[in-house]
Amino acid sequence: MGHHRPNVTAMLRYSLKRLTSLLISLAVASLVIFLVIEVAPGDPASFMLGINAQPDTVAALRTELGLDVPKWQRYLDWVGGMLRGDFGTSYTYRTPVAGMIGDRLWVSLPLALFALTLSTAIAFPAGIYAASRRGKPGDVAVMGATQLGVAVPNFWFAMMLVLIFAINLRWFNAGGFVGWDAGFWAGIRSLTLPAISLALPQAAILARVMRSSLLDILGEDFMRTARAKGLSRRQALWQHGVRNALIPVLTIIGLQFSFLLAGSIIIEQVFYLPGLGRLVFQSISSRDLIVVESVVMLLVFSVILVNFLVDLAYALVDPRLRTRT
Amino acid sequence: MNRSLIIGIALSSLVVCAALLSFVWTPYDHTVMDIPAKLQLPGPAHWFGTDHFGRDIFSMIMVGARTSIAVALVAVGIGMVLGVPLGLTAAARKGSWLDEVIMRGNDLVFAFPSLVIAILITAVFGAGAVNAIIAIGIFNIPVFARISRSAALSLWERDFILAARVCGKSGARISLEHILPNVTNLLIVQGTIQFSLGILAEAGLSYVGLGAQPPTPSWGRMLADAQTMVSFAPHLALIPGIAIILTVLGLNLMGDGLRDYLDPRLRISRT
Amino acid sequence: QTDITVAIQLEPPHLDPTSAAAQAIDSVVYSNIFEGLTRIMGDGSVVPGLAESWEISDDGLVYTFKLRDGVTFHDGTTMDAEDVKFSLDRARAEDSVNAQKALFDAIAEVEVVDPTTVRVTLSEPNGLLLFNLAWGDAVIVAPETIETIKTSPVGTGAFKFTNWVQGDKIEIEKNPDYWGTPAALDKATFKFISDPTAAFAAMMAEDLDVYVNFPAPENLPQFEADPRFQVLKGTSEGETILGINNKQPPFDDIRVREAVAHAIDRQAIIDGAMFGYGTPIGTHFAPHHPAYVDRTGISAYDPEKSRALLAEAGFADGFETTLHLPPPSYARRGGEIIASQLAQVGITAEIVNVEWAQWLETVFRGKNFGLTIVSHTEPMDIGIYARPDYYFQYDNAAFQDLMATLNRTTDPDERTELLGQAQTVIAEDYVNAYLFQLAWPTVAKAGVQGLWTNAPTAAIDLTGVSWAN
Amino acid sequence: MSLLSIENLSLSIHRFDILADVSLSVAPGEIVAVTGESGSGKSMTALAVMGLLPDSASTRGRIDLDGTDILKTPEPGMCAIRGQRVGMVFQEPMTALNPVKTIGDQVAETILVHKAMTPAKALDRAREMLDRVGLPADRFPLSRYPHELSGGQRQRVVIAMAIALRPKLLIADEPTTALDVTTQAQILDLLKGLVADYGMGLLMITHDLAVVADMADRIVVMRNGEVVEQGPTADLLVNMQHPYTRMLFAASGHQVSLPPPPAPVPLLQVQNVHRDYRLSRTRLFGDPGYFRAVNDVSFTLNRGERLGLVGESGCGKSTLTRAILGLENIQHGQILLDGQPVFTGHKPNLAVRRKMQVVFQDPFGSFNPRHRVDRLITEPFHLLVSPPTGTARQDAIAEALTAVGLRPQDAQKYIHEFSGGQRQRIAIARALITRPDLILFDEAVSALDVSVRAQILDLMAELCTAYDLTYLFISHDLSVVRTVTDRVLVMQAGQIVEAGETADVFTNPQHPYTQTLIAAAPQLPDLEALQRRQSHV
Ligand SMILES: Nc1ncnc2c1ncn2[C@@H]1O[C@H](COP(=O)(O)OP(=O)(O)OP(=O)(O)O)[C@@H](O)[C@H]1O
Ligand SMILES: Nc1ncnc2c1ncn2[C@@H]1O[C@H](COP(=O)(O)OP(=O)(O)OP(=O)(O)O)[C@@H](O)[C@H]1O
Ligand SMILES: [Mg+2]
Ligand SMILES: [Mg+2]
Ligand code: NI
Repeated sequence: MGHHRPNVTAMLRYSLKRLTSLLISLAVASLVIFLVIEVAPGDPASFMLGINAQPDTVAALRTELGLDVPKWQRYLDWVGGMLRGDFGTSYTYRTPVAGMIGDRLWVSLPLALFALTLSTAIAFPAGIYAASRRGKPGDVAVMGATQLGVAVPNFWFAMMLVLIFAINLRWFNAGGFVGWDAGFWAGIRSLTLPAISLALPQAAILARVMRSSLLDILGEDFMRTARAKGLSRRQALWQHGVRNALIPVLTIIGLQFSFLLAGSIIIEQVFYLPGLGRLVFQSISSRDLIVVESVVMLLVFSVILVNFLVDLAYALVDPRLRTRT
Repeated sequence: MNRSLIIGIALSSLVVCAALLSFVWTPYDHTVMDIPAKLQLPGPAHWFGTDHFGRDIFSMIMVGARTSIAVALVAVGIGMVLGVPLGLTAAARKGSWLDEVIMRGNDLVFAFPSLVIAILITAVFGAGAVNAIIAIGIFNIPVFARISRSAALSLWERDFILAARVCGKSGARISLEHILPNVTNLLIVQGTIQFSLGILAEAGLSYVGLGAQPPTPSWGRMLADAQTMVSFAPHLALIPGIAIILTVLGLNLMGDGLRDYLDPRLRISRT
Repeated sequence: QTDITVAIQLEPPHLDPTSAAAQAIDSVVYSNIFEGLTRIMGDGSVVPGLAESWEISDDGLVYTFKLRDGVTFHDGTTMDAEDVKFSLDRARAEDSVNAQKALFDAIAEVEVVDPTTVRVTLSEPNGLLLFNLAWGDAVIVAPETIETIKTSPVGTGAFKFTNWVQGDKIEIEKNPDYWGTPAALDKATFKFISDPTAAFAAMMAEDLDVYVNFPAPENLPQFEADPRFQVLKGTSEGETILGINNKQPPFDDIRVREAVAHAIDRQAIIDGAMFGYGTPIGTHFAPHHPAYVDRTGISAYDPEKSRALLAEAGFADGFETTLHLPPPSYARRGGEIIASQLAQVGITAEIVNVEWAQWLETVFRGKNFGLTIVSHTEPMDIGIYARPDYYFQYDNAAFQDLMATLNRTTDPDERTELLGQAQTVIAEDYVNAYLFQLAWPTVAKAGVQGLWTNAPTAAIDLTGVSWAN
Repeated sequence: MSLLSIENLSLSIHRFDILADVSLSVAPGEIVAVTGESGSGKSMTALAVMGLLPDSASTRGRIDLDGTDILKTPEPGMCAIRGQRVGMVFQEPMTALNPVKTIGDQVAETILVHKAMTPAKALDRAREMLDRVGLPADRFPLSRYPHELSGGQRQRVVIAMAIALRPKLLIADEPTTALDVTTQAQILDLLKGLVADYGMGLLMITHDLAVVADMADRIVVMRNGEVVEQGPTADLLVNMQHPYTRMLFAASGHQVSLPPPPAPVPLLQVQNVHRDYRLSRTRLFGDPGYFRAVNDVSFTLNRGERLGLVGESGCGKSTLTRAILGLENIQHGQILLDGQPVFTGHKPNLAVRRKMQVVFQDPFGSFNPRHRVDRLITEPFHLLVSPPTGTARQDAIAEALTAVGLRPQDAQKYIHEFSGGQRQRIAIARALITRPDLILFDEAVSALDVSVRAQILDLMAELCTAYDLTYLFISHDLSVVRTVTDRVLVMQAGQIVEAGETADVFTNPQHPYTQTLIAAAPQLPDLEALQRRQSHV
């Protein structure tokens, strides 16, 4: 071997390669989204004007909204606009889509992060604990709980949380978002139940992955080496096991992100949170095509981006990937 | 046989039996409404009580099992039938443009959260069980493609595949003859897991109104209907919820059990 | 307490009542922010608004409005005849995007006589003109602020728009320079909560003061039983009907339509879908209207008769059709019940749940449906039966003549008589199956007073609302 | 006074007896080698000393390490002993290191975990140890990750870790089995040097008798969990008492005699072959670059000739095999079998393929576990225009199985029902069934125990007589190549550096690489000479 380039360039090269495929994916995704949504029946203009509107009024509105230009041109305008950071103007709201998405992001993003943090905060210790007690009552209990957690539909869990903590105990709001203006903690409070209902099923999956990947690692030769050095089981587990076990867990976190988004769309529905998920539902029912397209694009982008970041994170966790070309 | 497998099979077959039985018998006709008898608590007349239209919940749960199973099963079928050949092809042509195209296509589909796929499909074709199946099915394709590709790739490294190539067999033939049989265990296990995820997904889609349409009962829609009534009739939400949990639990236990049961490492140590 | 938080189901797409059909716009802005020449009161009566008074020529073709003096828009500019002309001309212009452009069809010309006088000339007499001008779609807007009306509306009302947090709330505050009786409240916030569970919980948690048109009737008994709350059981202008495609076989046969009507048990629907809230109707007319005639007897629940009629029409074994259901729960729940009731007489109605946009496209515009459920919330809209191209495609020349006469008639008694006839004609033709008048339940904290009980329009008029101490 | 003494150690796992009454001892500065065939319990003995037995193991007897009874010491006590008083080196250097930690950290960890020094001092000591095992600071900074090292280098790191605290006892379990001969020689020298320098006791486990004879002061021979014989090396070699010991040594030096090759008629011609592997792109649109695994290789294999190919791991032997088999395209040159090119694009030319078969190294991975033996060995029939069916097929199967020493009834079994040696016989049966002109053996006996290996070598010799085999025998094991080939090629880094008659090359290597290779290969002592000398004394 004679190729020990500095890690930075290797990292960069690795990122660049992933970045190209990311861009291609995004381009294809935008085309798919646009085509599907344009094919969907329903016209924003007639939706806005309701059942008493006259045909010429609808036509006038279509012109005003710019809906009568050819589809391919609308597509190019849309994509071109997005590249410049301009997502266009909502048909129904008549405000810039970017602004609407921005507002919603302030709900969806904190929710996703909150849920992700919560689920990792629960899953990691639980998984590590179970792995270190393999086969003992502690392990059996944790695994039983995760088995149950995986089986619980998050929206049902959300309903139960609402029933118990919002309706009966009145500790939390049953839904809605107070807005960050109301203060950080008030905002967190209104995201707590949604985040819990998203996080727990997620945590169950992660805990299982954490445990099994740790168990795999425990069987590795280097764990035996570590023990031969005089590390106790616990020391070996923490100092050599956890970081190695993180690699498959990261993959799962990346893959699960798409589930998390799908889940949060439903959960936003349950808790009536003004997030991106609701925006999709709302704009699809009002045929606010450009909003639907942009939000779906954003969701897809975020999944692709997260997986990209996960790939980069691998390289941080696993030095082998930094030099692998 | 291990404990997970036994419990899993027991739970799953309970659900399957209920679904099958519903074709010939349910305590009540699940479509008949008896509005004066609405919102009854579980009791001797109606074992699981009645819903807001006075329908018998026990019967609806039985028929709902049918919907859940049908949707999830067909969706897994779609995922397998399309995903596995794609994955095997990609593995057989590893590194080629075909592999690249298949895998990038997979990533692309994967980038669409299942619910978004469902929303897009229903926006075009309308809500319904068939479209829910398609949405979940599409989501399953990359799952199976990925898992079969990675399993196949490690098999392609094995000497017995090299031996088959030495014997002049084509990639397609090797995939069919040598790769496929050796990934079936994995596919069965993954299939069980996807099946349980399918049941959850179906419930989620029905809950937001994108799944099976009335009068076909669906556990997810029962939950959606129950949502405003949990405060005074919690059984409406509890019963379908528990049905979903037990089914998914059963399938997951079965999947785990099967994995242990079919794991070649464990089997070799037994022989 | 001088502020109030009012929740409604839907968030308005924007705040220009003159360029969209969304009821939510009227809910927020009508009479609070924007006013018209005339205005509708909580009891449905039409009273002077920005027009202090008016004169009608004897032939009923010329209306001369005398505007109130000293009315200013929230930006401080005065409201004068030019603004009125601008508003009306804008609404009826060629490229107008007014959702209710038909309201202005009769108007031939609008002239400014002097700053406080406007003359409106009609091409033919119209008995409903004053009522039409009271609609939210006919409010007076200022030309200078028309560009930004959708996001920061400037009107003449007792409240000024202050803030809109999209996805969450709109805030308005008292207009100190209001020309009329100033509002009792200093500040009002509109919240948008369409999810019934969230609505229930938010109300119970007392985060809201008022919820207008509460979405889940099943929860109302809990509020009624709670001394902290009052429930106003109002009715809306929404005639909820089972729309029938009169041109699509077999519904082109009146016997089939009659069979459908007799197959339906209205009370079961009201109990099952609306938990008892709603008034059965037998024709397309609001029961609280003075001209209402009860025609429910014509289509009483009688499955036997229904089956007989079907047999007579050649459908002894029933037939299959579609039932398109838009999102509101009256439609979705009602549809399930109706499908099951129709099944009892042998009609298989396949439920197709659709979004509003799809409903407009397939049902309303495409007329590609058998049955549908929808609540017609526009007030006094029996006139739609005179439009043969309307989605249920009822084409009856006699009825159309009747409506033409009605439009020209300005005498109240005569109008009542004509309306009565019209109601009977459509009931006897079984154009649609008439289900119930949609309830308009409002849940409020016990101390809130001055709310409208009924909803002659979708407006939530807060000008008269105050807290009892 | 001994450092380690194991007395009557018995061990069972889940009621399976693994060890029975094992007794042995190691004195300070002494090298004790434990040998015996696979599964005889060598590793278990070592793990018992480390106190790292599986949880389900139950033990009887006594293990005394420098006055401490290991079997009675509780876990925390053992943690203090491991690494401090006894170090251990394992077989697989590729996996024995944590891939995500630097080698410096890993070596220092041994010191830190015993709180023997401050972190800074520990790193200094780690540096010192790495220097000592031959990883100098300029080329191997502490910040290296394991994946940046070769196998031999990693094994040095593992050794550095084991000796960081100068333990009194070092246990090495097959420390060189996974390494090249040249590297093996270096590691063995290193271990010997450490024993001498530090006065450690070394308990070394190996199945390679040549290594044993070369290194050990004392030898312990194990079989089925029992010690069958032990004694000082010289004594034991001369007076082997137990038949098993004798068999083991006999099998290790097993020689076969091949029938003389016929007159040279070229069968396989390899001419100036290059095989390049494409590397991943370094820049987005740049030239990806290539790695040349086979570099300008030419040779001719005559009909009836047995040709050997030796070279250390990674030199390109398997790559060349795949190219000859026509499985991969080559970038330059040509490979002709009977005058026909072996690679014909995507669609294999069956007419050429029919003339070749191959036997692979791993007896476990060479067969589809889901097929029965009959189906497995008849797979080459795919190459035939009209494969035999019915009884003809049965007969062919029976004949092939009989030829390799199995019974025709075995055709109905699955592969997991056979031992490693039997599997390799089945692999040969598969290669023989179509009577190919050429068979390639890619490390065909490397994974087998010495005794089994001896049987397979015998089988090959027999088949040469019976079927006039022509083969290319690829191996890194010089002693094996020496006995089953007529001619040999020596490969280094993709190039053939030397070719010639096997006997000539081994006795009189020309190329320096060949010379090091042969010098590094451990030699079994000439037992007869030893015995003669002993009896003369
Ligand atoms: N974890 C375990 N559980 C049960 N049996 C085991 C376990 N590990 C090893 N064995 C059995 O113990 C016996 C001795 O194994 P050991 O690893 O000591 O053999 P070895 O002499 O080191 O062989 P090799 O040369 O192949 O390394 C074998 O029969 C093996 O199958
Ligand atoms: N697919 C591949 N892509 C890139 N490089 C490869 C590939 N396969 C093998 N190599 C490299 O080619 C060289 C020769 O490999 P080959 O497998 O032929 O070695 P070998 O002599 O058979 O070694 P061993 O004795 O370990 O089997 C090695 O350096 C290896 O890393
Ligand atoms: Mg061993
Ligand atoms: Mg090789
Ligand atoms: Ni290098």
